Amino acid sequence: MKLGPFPIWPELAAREAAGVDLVTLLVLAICSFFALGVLCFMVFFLVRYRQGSPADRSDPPTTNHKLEISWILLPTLLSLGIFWAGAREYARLYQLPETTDLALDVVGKQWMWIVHYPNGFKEINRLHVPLGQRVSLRMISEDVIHSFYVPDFRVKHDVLPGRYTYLWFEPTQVGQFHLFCAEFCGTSHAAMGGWVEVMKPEDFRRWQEGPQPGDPAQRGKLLFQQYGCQGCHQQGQLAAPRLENLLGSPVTLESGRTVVADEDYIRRSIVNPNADIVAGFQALMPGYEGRLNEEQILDLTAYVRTMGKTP
Amino acid sequence: MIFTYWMVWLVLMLLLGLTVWLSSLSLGMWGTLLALLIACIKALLVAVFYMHLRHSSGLIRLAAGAALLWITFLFALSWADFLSR
Amino acid sequence: MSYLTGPPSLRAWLFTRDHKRIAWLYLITISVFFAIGGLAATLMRIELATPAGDLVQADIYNRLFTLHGTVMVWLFLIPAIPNTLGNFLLPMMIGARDVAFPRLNLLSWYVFSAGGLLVLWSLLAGGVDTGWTFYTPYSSTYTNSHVILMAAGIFVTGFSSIFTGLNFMVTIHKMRAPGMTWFRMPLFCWSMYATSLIMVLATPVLACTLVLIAAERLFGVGIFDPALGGDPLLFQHLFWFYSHPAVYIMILPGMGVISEIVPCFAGRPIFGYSYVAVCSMAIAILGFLVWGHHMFVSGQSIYAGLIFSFLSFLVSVPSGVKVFNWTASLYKASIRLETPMLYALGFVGLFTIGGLTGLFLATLAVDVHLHDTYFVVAHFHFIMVGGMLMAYLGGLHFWWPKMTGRLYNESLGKVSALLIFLGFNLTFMPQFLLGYLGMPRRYHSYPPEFQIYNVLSSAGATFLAVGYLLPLVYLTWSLFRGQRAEENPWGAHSGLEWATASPPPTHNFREPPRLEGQEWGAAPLLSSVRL
Amino acid sequence: MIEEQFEDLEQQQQAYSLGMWIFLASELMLFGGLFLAYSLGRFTHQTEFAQASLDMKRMLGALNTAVLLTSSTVMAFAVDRGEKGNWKGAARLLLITAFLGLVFLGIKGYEWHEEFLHFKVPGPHFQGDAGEQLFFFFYFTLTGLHAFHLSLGVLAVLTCAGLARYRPPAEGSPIMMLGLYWHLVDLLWFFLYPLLYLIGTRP
Repeated sequence: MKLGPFPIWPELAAREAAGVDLVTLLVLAICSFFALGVLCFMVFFLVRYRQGSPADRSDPPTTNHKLEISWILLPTLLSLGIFWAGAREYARLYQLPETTDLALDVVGKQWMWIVHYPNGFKEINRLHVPLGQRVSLRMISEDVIHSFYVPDFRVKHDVLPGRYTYLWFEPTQVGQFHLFCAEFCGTSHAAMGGWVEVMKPEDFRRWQEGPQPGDPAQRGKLLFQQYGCQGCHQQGQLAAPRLENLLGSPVTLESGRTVVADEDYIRRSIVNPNADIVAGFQALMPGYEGRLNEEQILDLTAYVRTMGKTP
Repeated sequence: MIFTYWMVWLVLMLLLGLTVWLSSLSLGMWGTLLALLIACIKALLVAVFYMHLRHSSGLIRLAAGAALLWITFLFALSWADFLSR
Repeated sequence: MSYLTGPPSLRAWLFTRDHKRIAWLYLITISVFFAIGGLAATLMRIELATPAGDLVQADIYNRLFTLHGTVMVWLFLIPAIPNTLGNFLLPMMIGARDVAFPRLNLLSWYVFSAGGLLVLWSLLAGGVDTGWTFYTPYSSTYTNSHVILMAAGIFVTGFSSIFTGLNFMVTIHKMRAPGMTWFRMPLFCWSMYATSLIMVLATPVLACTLVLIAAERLFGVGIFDPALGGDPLLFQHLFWFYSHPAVYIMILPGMGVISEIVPCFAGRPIFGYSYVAVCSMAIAILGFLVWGHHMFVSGQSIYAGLIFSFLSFLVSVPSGVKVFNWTASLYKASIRLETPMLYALGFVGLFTIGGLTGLFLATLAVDVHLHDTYFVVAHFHFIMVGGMLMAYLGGLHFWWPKMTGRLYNESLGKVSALLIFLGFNLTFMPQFLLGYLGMPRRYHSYPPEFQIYNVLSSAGATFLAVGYLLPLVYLTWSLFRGQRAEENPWGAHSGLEWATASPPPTHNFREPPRLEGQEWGAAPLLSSVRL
Repeated sequence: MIEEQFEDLEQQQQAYSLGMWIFLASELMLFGGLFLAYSLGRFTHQTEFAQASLDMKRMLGALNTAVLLTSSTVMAFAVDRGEKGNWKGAARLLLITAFLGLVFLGIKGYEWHEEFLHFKVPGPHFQGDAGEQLFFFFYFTLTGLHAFHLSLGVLAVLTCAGLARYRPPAEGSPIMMLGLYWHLVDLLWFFLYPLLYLIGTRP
């Protein structure tokens, strides 16, 4: 919701969101009552009893047990009411329902989210989910604590190393919604985010059943993202050589040799990267021998060929 | 005074012997609890007799008890989490 | 012969055992740290004026907010009121010549400074990028910044806290003047006692937590890192067992200051004295039972979450009672809006908002959404800056004539109080909205739809910065050129400190004070003092 | 001798005694945090802790407990003498106390040396699995922290004994403070001993 240039309320894009907002509004109402009450009394007293005003000041009371007891009891009772409302909603948010329509596995690592679908699809920093269906997440971290947070769904849960945590939601609005990492996790914490894309169920089915993209370069791009290659091979990153316009250009190696980066060089650099270290870089990249099949390497090479060329 | 101190010493030594003997039995978790219970009794004896808690003011007793109460806070609420995850 | 006109050499100051001089040593030290922490905040606010991370890189930004948090929490907020105003006033308020252990008091300052230097060293060595919370396993295994050095600094600083707390507790128990019963003590002393209790019982747990982090980093022992067989939530339990009560170390002294300023400028005794006094103790004790509300989304068990949420609501009540009593103290009053009173009223308003927004975070379901967002940042800045810092400045202005024997420029004082109040609101109000919209904290770049509030916030921070610089200028000026202050320049009617000269003599009173007559609350205290 | 901030001797003594007790409470919290970490570690690695504890020299530990609690008893007598104004006697007993403390530290040092030779010090050269390493970490930290306190105690006792011979302290209050501290160190060991030495049962 926006008011002029000011956004004032996040989208209500999941079924739980309304419940949470309702509790928020309840707390807001109670808090406003007290805040405004204190403010009104303060302003009233400040005006009426300012120094030199003609108000009656005889015998100012210094203690009143009835008053004290009542302003101890009233807030206590009200806050217990809030506690109860919040606790009920919390139990609903954090207890997985008996059945869910889509169960995803989420792995957090510095600094990306990897999402596994039941049908074997894998996505990075993006979740495709169907509208109006219950989605459950089983989450774990590979390194430090992260926190899976979708503000428009009002859901958040820390993602711990060494132990699964769970979260569920039921999207009620088609569109793209921010996914954030909410627990500080290191240098690129702010970049560890992405989108949750809510699709109509039929669109989701099409997306899920449809073939993986037919273009080899497209498939290669997906692999590139899945394996986190862009973590190092990306603009602004200093850890690994740039890949833009690489194919066909000469490369100086650490050994002083110069080779032309042909397709065989690309393949060699994927399966056994330490064989040809580029001058000025360190042997950081793991070898992918046995982890990628030849088809996938072909797809990756096709993608590398397109890099740096405007489509 | 001399008698009391030596008696306390004797009881402490006997309790030490008891602890060592108990540890040679296979009591599992109960063994640990018993050992801790005995340690508590020993600590209490030292505090009451050697540290003069017996003759101390209420304030001093409060200070001595406070830390125990606060350690209880720490353990009770932390374990409330560890045990119910 | 005042305490200031004693031996003026540097040696005499550095080896002084006079609580009033030690207060000055602390005042100067924490002002330096405040400036360092404030500088870091300024850089962060400039960076956040635009969505992209353009002024500094992510790594630098992470080091900035860690520096800001660490320095402000441990090197400014925690010692701010207890070690400056508390040190200066507490013995005087209870009619004592000094604290119970003056040498320990001085040692506390040396230890504090040594810890502070270690923290600065870690900054110069390249800084730390874990946030002031040092969450594991990031801090213990993954980061390659100077965690151990900074942890060592905080560890050392902790001893100064313990020494001060111990000293104050013994002082209050054993050093009160004849007739100074517990319920005759100024409310500031009650709040100091409650604060000291937390310092003594919570700080050691922080010390052992820091040792455990260092051990995991140095030896690879699996205490917190699951990859080594540890439990990361154990760290959070230990850390917040200290750090939540530490929040009350920061705010309770502020409440004490306000409880002195309000009745003075209202020209009447405080309303509900005994309730305010007892609430300080209630906050100190209940405050130890609520640390788990920092962990509602951390993977803590749901049942533990329920317990901690319930207890968190209970601890909010005594704070509320205090606010009600301060407000009621304005009834049938004769209110003068001098600078300290402006700060005090600002405190009451901002603390009310800060406290009430805490209820949102104590509410389990709402906290799931708000945890680790800017809402939390806004909430605790309302308490720490809107509450504690306002109280500190208010107290500094209130007791400045007593500490220095000089009066500051009243109109400049009022201007800067208003500037700070407005700047503060402009800085932190928008952050509540940012938080509910979902902007996570500790982000050095953010989606463009959040920019408008960030711009407002950065603009407010500018006013705030000017507001903090002004008092530095006119208070320093007043040291040399200010008008001489008399014994009781504000016409205060409570607190023995007003019954001695400004600035006070070395042993505070020419003759030990003696109190007679009715208990507090019924009659203004000063009328019962026999000097 | 009354320090200038106090009105009379009684106030001074009460202040010191209360201060000492608050300090001891603070010390207990320090160990309390470590005990919490220990308890969770032991809960998660029960068998490893039991296994690792079998490497401890049980009888040396028992002997050390006996030495320490005897030293505490002697200290209690020393405090008693001090309060009665018998400085010479108090100083003699303090020397015995310090001697027993040193015996404890000697035995402890021998144990540490043995464990060091058997690669039981946590770190890259540790021999054993993660749980055992955790146990030995707690063992070295807790006994190390304890020994550190004890060493400070020995130093303070020796200083006090030396001073008491030449310049009688006021009404025995320093000896009393020292006694409280010494007893606390003793009392902590009562817990460390079963928690570190007596976990597993020998076959």
